This record gives sequence, C-alpha cells and structure tokens, in this order.
Amino acid sequence: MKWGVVRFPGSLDDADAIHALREVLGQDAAMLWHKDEALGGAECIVLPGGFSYGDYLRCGAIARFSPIMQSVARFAAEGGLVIGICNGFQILCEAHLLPGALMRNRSLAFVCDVVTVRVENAATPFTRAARTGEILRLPIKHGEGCYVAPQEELRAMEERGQVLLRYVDEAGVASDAANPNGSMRSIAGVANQGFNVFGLMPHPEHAVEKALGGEDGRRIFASIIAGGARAASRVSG
Amino acid sequence: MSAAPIALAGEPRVDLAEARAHGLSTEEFAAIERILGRTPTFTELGVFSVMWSEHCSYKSSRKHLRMLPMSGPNVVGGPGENAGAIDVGDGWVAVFKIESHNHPSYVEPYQGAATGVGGILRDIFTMGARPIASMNSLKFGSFDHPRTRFLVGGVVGGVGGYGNCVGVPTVAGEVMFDAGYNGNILVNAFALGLARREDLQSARARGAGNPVLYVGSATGRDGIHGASLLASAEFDAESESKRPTVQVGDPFTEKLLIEACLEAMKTGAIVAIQDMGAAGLTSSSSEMAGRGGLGIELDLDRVPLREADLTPYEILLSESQERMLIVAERGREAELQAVFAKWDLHAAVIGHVTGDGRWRALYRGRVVADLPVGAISDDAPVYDRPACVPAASDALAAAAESAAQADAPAPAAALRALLGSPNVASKRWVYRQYDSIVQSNTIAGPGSDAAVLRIKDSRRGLALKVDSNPRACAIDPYIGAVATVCEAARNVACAGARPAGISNCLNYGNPERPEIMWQFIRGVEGLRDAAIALGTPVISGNVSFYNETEGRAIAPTPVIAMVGTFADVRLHLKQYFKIAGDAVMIVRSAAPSYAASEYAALFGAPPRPLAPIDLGRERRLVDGLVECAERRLIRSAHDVSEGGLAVALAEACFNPAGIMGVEVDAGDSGHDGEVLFGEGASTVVISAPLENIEVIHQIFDPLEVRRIGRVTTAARLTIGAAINEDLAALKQIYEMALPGRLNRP
Amino acid sequence: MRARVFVTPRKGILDPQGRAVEGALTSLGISGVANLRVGRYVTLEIDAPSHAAAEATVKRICEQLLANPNIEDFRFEVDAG
Amino acid sequence: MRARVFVTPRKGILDPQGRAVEGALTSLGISGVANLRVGRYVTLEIDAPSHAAAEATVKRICEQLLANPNIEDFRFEVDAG
Ligand SMILES: Nc1ncnc2c1ncn2[C@@H]1O[C@H](COP(=O)(O)OP(=O)(O)O)[C@@H](O)[C@H]1O
Ligand SMILES: [Mg+2]
Repeated sequence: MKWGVVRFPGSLDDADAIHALREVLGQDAAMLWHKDEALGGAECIVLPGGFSYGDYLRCGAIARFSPIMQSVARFAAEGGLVIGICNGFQILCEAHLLPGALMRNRSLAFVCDVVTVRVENAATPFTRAARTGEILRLPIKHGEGCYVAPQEELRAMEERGQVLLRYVDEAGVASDAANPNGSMRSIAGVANQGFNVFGLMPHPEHAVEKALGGEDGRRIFASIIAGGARAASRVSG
Repeated sequence: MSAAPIALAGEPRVDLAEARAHGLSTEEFAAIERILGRTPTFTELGVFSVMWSEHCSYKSSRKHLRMLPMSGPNVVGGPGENAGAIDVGDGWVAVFKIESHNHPSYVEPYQGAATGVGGILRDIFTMGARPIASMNSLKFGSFDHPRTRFLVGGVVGGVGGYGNCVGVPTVAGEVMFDAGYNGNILVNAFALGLARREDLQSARARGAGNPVLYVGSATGRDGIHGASLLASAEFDAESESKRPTVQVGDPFTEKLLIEACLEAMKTGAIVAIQDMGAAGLTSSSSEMAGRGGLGIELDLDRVPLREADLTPYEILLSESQERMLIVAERGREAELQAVFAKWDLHAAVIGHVTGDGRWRALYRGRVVADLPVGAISDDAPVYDRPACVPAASDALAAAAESAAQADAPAPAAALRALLGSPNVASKRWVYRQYDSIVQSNTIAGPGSDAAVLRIKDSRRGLALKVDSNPRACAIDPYIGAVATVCEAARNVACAGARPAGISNCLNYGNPERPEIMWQFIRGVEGLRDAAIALGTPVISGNVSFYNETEGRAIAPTPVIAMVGTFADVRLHLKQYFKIAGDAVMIVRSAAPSYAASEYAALFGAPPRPLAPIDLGRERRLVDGLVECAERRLIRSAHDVSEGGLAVALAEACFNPAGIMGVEVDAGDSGHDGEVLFGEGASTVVISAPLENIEVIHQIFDPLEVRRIGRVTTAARLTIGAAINEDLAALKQIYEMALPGRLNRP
Repeated sequence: MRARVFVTPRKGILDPQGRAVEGALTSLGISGVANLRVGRYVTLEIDAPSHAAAEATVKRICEQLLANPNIEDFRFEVDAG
Repeated sequence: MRARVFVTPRKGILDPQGRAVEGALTSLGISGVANLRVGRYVTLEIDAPSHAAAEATVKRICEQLLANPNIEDFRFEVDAG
C-alpha cells in the first residue's frame, strides 16, 4: 500500500513512521514535504509526531496553514485515509478535521511512558484488525495530550462510535489513575464522522518491533493495510 | 603591521582598572599590551577577556589535562577539533561530549538547563554527526533547602523541554541530592551523535578568500560575559549585578539547524563549520582561523541582529543561542543558502578567510578590532597553579560529620529507608518527562544500568551511562575518580557492552585555592589511571571551576560519561531478574565498606578511609561481564551502587514486565550490615542458569564469585533471617519517594 | 498602530495552569484568591491603512491563529492610530 | 475585587513564541505585523480588606509565581473595589 508521511519542519517521528512502515511492515512509504502540495498518490496520509513549528503557541496551530495541509484537507474530504499521531492528532484538531482540542496535560509536565488503551470500536478502517475491547500497550510522549470537547459533542461522538481508543488500566478499566493526561472520558484516539480521519496520542509507529516498544502498534497499521487491500481488490474486481 | 583600530565614541577608556573589571589579571593585561605593542581597544579588551577566561582558555587545567590518554586504536579525528570520535564498527563513528551548564542553571534553571542541552547538541552536529542520544548528570542541594524543589522542577523541565522538542532522546542520566550543592547545583549535559566516518566535518578554516556564513538565530544581547565570566568566578553577592541577559533557548530553531546543517554538509560546499558557543562569534571565527593558520575578516554590519543598536563589542561577545559559523567554498554560497532557505533559515555572508593571520572586525567601514589570530585562540596563558594537600583534619572532619549516630536500624528498616532516600529511589519522576524513544533506536532507556541503543542497518549497538561519586571524591579525590570511571564502565558492561571511550566533565571549586587545585590534579590522575587500565580513551571533556558560593566549594565532582559498543546488540542485558530458578550470584573485586555510602549518609557510620582500587581486578570484572554477555551465559547483570547489595537485589527484582523475587541464603559470609549496605566493592549481581555457574566462576577467576541465592516467582526479597520483605511494597517506596518529596504526581 | 490581544480559556473548560497556580498560592500562605485563569497576552505593531483595517487584520489573526475557538475566547484593542 | 495581570517577555530577551507566530503570519498571507510578543494574561478574583491590600497581594503573586524575574516583566490592574 502507498503511504505518505508529511514532514513539517519540526516533525520528529517522521523518520520513525517511515522506518516502521518501510523497514518493518514492508510498505511503500514516501516522505512528503510541507511546502509541497502533491500527495504523491498516497492511499493513506500520516501526520507524524513532533513539534511541527516548535509549537510554542498551541501545538499544531501553525502547521495547519502549510500548503500540504490544504491538500490533506481535500484528500480527507474526498474520503481519503488520514492518521494523525500525537502532534499529527493536534494538527488535525486545529485544522478542524477532527472534533475537539488537545490541551496541556493535567500534570503540566511532559510524559513519556507506556500506557494501555482499549479499542472501543473495531469496525473502522483504523481498528478493523483488532477486537472491540482489546487492550493495546502503546508508548506515549507528549506535553499536551489532554483531550477536550464540549459535553454534547462528546456524547454524540460516543453514540456514533467515534471514540476509538480509551486509556484504561491493565484490567481494561478506565480510571483517573490510568489516565495519563486528564483527557475527558479518558479519550486517547478519535475518528471523524466519516471514519476516514483518525487522531491518537499514543505512538503505534513506536510499537512495531519486539525489541523496542512491543508490537501492539501493528494492529493499527494492519487495519489500514487490510482496508487498502480491500479497496484495491474492489477496484480491480 | 596594520594601523591600530580606532576607539568608538562613548566607549570606556581601556586601562588596567578596566581590564581587571573584565576579569583579567595585571599580568594578563601586561601580556596583552606586550603581544599587541599597544593598548587594546575596548572591543578588543572584551575579546581578550572572554577568550582568556578560564571557561574558554582552560588556563588552569590545560597543563594537567595533557596527561589524559586521548588516543587509541578506535579513536578517530585528531585532537583540536570540537569533539572527539570513536569508531564503533561498520563504518560508523560516534561523536560525543559532556559539558557543564552549572552557573546559568542556578540563576535560571529552566533556560539554563535548556540551553545547556542545546549547546552540547551543536558541538555534536557541527562535526557532521546526527545527534541520537542525550544524557544528563544533575546535582541538587538537599530537600531541606528552600530553592531545591524549584531548581529541580526548572532544570528537569528545561532538559526535557529542549530535548523533547529537538527530537533527540534522553536515554540515561543520574540525579543526586546533597547539602554540598545547596548553593551550587551541577547540570552537566551529554550528547552523542553518529556519522559515517567519511562524513566527519572539520572546524579548520582553509582557503584565503573563502566566504564566512552566519546561520541561525539573530544576535541579541544574550549572555554577554555570560557563560564565560559567570563560570570563571565564584558566586557572590556581586554576581547578581553582573548577571547577563539570560539566554533563552529556541529548540525549534535548533531542530532546523540540525537538519539544515547536515543537509548542507552533503553538498560538499562546507570547508569548516563551528557552533557559536561561549564567546560566540569571536571564538568560533578565531578558532577556525587559528586551526587553519589563517586569518579572518568579519563585517559586523552584516551580522543579523535582533536589536539594531548593538555595539561591535556586544555583537562579538553575544552568546545568543542556535547560531553556527561556516567557512564555505568560494562561489558556492548560493548553493548553501538554498539549503538553509529550505529550512526557513537565513544564511548571511559576513566575512571571509584571509591569508594574513589577523582576526579583524569591521563596523560601519572602520576596523574596530585587529588582532593576531594566535593571540586570542592560542596564546592565552597557561597556569601551573600551586596545589597542596588540605590539612588532613579537613578530610577526617568531613568523614566524622557523618559518623556514629544512635543504634543501627534493623536491616529491613534500613533497606526501606534506603529505597526511599532520594539518592537511591527511582528517578522515574525525572525521566518520565524526557522523550527517551524518538528515533527508534532505544532498546533500553532510562531505568536499567546503562541505556542501550541500536545502530540501524547494522547489528552493532551502543551502551551509555554517566556517573559520578562526589562522596568518595570528598574523602579521596584520586580514589573517588578511579571509582567513578570503574562504575561507569561497569554499568556499560552490565548491559553487555565493551567500554570504548570516555567523555568527562570535571566540576571543582576555585582553582586559585591550592587545596582545590590539588583535588583537581588528583582527580585527573585518577581518571588517567583508570582510563588507561580499562582501555577507554578520553576523547572529549569539559572543566567547570569556581563551583563555590561564599567560599564554600562543592565536593570534587568528576562526572564520567562512558560509551560502550556491542558487536551484536541483540546480546544486550538488562538489570532485571527474568527466570525463576536462576542462580543469583555476586562477583566482586573488593570488600564492601560504609565509606562514602548512602547508608552512612542516612544513619552515620564509623569513619572509614577508602580502600585502594586494584585496576587489574576492575578490568577483569568488566571483561568478564562482556564475555558472559557475548557467550549468553547470564540473563541479567546489575551493578551495586548507592544503597549497596540489598538495594541492588531489590532493584533487580523490579522487572517492568512483572516483579520477580529473590531468596538469598544467610550463607557463610555472615550478612552483617556492611555486606548488605556497604558500597565501593565493585560488585555486580548477576543471574544465570544453574548449568553456567561453573564456567562463570572460571571466567571471573581470580575475582570473588559467590552464588548467593535464587530467583523466585514469589515477589519477596528474603536475605536469611535478616530481611523478608514484600517487593511490591518496596517498589512502592522506591517509586513514590521522589514524587512524594517534589509534591507532584 | 499598536494592538493588544487577550486570549482566555473558555468558561467551563478546565485550566490546569490556573489550578496549579491556585494550588501554589496555598503553599505560599496566600488565601482569598479565586477563579484564577491563565491565558495569553499578545502585543504587536501593525501597519494598516486605517484603524478599521487594522482591527480587521487583528481579528483575523486571532481567529485563525492566536485562539482556538474550541477552548478559548479572545478580545483585542487597537490603539487609535 | 477582580484583578488582571499582564506578563510580557522582557525587552532584549529572545521570544521564540513571538518569532514563530510572526513566521506563521507570513504563511497566512498577512503582512505588516512587527514586534509581536507573546506573554501571559492572568485574571483572578481577590478577597482583601482594601484596594491597597489587594494590590500588595497581587504584586506578591506576580513576583513569586506568575512572572519569571529573569526574563519577564509584569504589570497588573486591580478594579476599584
Ligand atoms: N537525570 C536523568 N535522566 C535520565 N535518566 C536518569 C536520570 N537520572 C537517573 N536516570 C536513570 O535511572 C536509572 C538509575 O540511575 P542511577 O541510580 O544513576 O544508576 P546507577 O546507580 O546504576 O549508576 C538509570 O537507568 C539512569 O539512566
Ligand atoms: Mg548501576
């Protein structure tokens, strides 16, 4: 499957995403430059982690104006798959491609750790390789990952199944203690209403190799790849 | 001989008093007038004052640093460049260095620590190496001191704030709290980069006529006389008024600089490159010219400024962060400028290389400084300062201070207290604030003895750790330094890597005091002897003097950063017990002692001298660990450090994948307190399958190898009848101690 | 013309910084402070043909960049030219 | 009483936030903005026996918590009670 990983000037996990996709998962992944507009025929766009423009103002606030983001917005509007990881999630919220916003962690400190998240809806292009209720161990590393949205919006999102990942403890129970950043309803990842745009604070690209962060991140990529294969077979068939 | 530059209107008159106000001595000012054959201008005086400062010139330490072993079969790149490098195999070289940012961090902890990280990263990528890992060594005062919490929060926030934003993982470090640092915290930052051997860059100017490019942030009034002067004098009430404009770090610009510089280097159009560190534009330009035996001319009107009204003096001495100076091949400026523009960075041509050996600065069409390059870059004085052993009573008094308190606590109580002591307790509160996984190389991040990194597209890997032992150095600065090097080597070897090279940061008091100078010299001798014995060349380093406040110096604190290499990183080890039934063994090269121990600090103990260290045995221990790892004979290895054997056993049980247990027999060694809680014995706790016990004994011969117990699944730590503790409870104490004291979750 | 922008956390949205400062006040022994909220204060100079044009530009900057409408409110002042 | 605190980066001190925002304005196609500086805006309610007492407390809060004396300046207003 063809992937495009967007590189903003302050992207940090761009090379990690490329490494995970190409070297570990054997995918066709290209780096896309933020000043360009072309998406290079990618079937899935990755907005990687990092500090796109230093993020001194608000994370992702500046990145959304880059030329490539105009193309990404169009691509998303046409139903193209977009996944935003960490800073990518922040950018998607700032660009209004996803609802809500990400604020400073409740602790006010950056947190780098491994968390457990529960898959809340496995019937999406980003989670179809997992089971609903499955627990994934994934690394997080962010200073502003506290997800907030208006209550009515949250309720509607939950009803539509847009909350895809929630922070839980090892036993699978959401709790204050298991919530690393104070996110409302322990939300770790959400999709848009069309289920083609997904943002999450945990880093699946840092969890594809046993020796590094474990392999649970593969679930997310495998889901997308499976969908890509399906789409391809639909086209060819 | 060129005409003397003209003084600018409004500049102070230059005389001895002014020179002394700039921190130069009477003799130094006389030497300057002799070299020039005239009185320097005010601008030139400023230049001399920073270039001849302790911080920039190493005038008190240079003579002694020459005794360090700086070469070896694996050392790449001659001395005189910005940082050393070692060959790590498959065509890769590792460039690494550690540096202090103590004084700025005490004044402004967040920005001081942040700019410390930024500065050391520039030292690395200026060599053409991509920074792949950071470490930090932090020393704070005791928790009773009113500023400690504030300083801890600020420094840790600054290290993380900068490192996280530039995308270099912080993979290891150390933190200590001791009243001796109440008025003088230490913040030492380390960075390591990887380069292909053929891509290493030079900082040696070549080719008269070649243009000089300035890249990065605009110049402001930051830190004029900052790092250099602050770090070259003691702290006192007066330092407050001398406080320079605080340097604020901009990690985003640094990130752009890293990418742009590494990309620009690929064009081949860069002749020489150096970061603008202490003494900014002045040191980078004069040092590049000096190394090449050439001259340089700078047009200060072309330097990008943050405020238009900066004087030449300020432009030349500014320590604004995130700036680089480049000598380019003539005619290829545009090519380089295009690369920098891609990264939204401005590259301004501000001068050119000359053949006349002069360092010249022009301002509004007039020459404002015109000096022989050598005078500022090489001719700084070298001092052989007097050194003398402090009155023996001092050392004894220091030792006696911690001596003999009330009754010794019961072993279990002592263990709990040690695990909850901030020096022993988990530093997770600290390193949770650092991104330790970005770049996808971190096989073992903070938490285990040494960090382990893989090198992509290769089987090879690196292990790194930074260590220090000021308590031992306070008792005996020589043995303390030897012990520190050995501990760092052991930590790396416990991960299964072969120690390969050292960088060091020597933090001491005022070198003008003979006792301090003696401590320093003994420290360097210890570093030398241990480095030679372990076969680990010292490839880079930094000296930080004047760590004293109101006449009270810190304990001698040589900080050692050790880098080790793996031929096959898959064979790395962690400190944690893994499999129930495995034999638990200790290997040690000496006998444990309460001297300089955390136990003595907490409970008091009779004063003990430090036992001399047998470096042959230390080498054996390190080599044996590497061999055991390479032959897959052991499953874990953990160095016994603060808190002693009992603490090390508990730490080995705190496996993040699930707490293990250990049962230690109350064997023939008679587990008295000193065996359980003593330190300084160069001891390693290993676990191994039973069938390997025999060969492990052979490998470490003639060291003491002892099977002391077994790994269990029950999460209990039992040591004979002395200790029988629930490990989950111990872990709770160990994990919560720091957050509890810092009042944060 | 000089302009000043005030960005404040929207009412009802949690403000962890404000909570942290209030917590610290207690340990400083300062009481009687309530409803402390931490926002952003941006000052700038703007070159525009008229006061109205300057106001329009500052408004645009606020909406697009300085404030996140999901969580923040803003107001601004432009000095009479 | 209501109080408002304005914390600004000190003149001469680098303001990376301001630089980044100015850079972004260019990509937004907005020109003519200069000297943009980003500080903090803090609002609070304070219960004090007098206006002068309120001012003294706010000043203390600024010095100890809200502004970093190494790199920031502050000023504040307390509404007449
Ligand atoms: N400032 C720090 N930054 C990152 N990691 C740290 C820091 N301080 C301690 N650590 C990590 O915590 C663990 C324990 O450190 P330390 O007690 O110094 O180990 P040791 O006693 O083996 O030398 C190590 O993995 C170390 O890298
Ligand atoms: Mg250790």
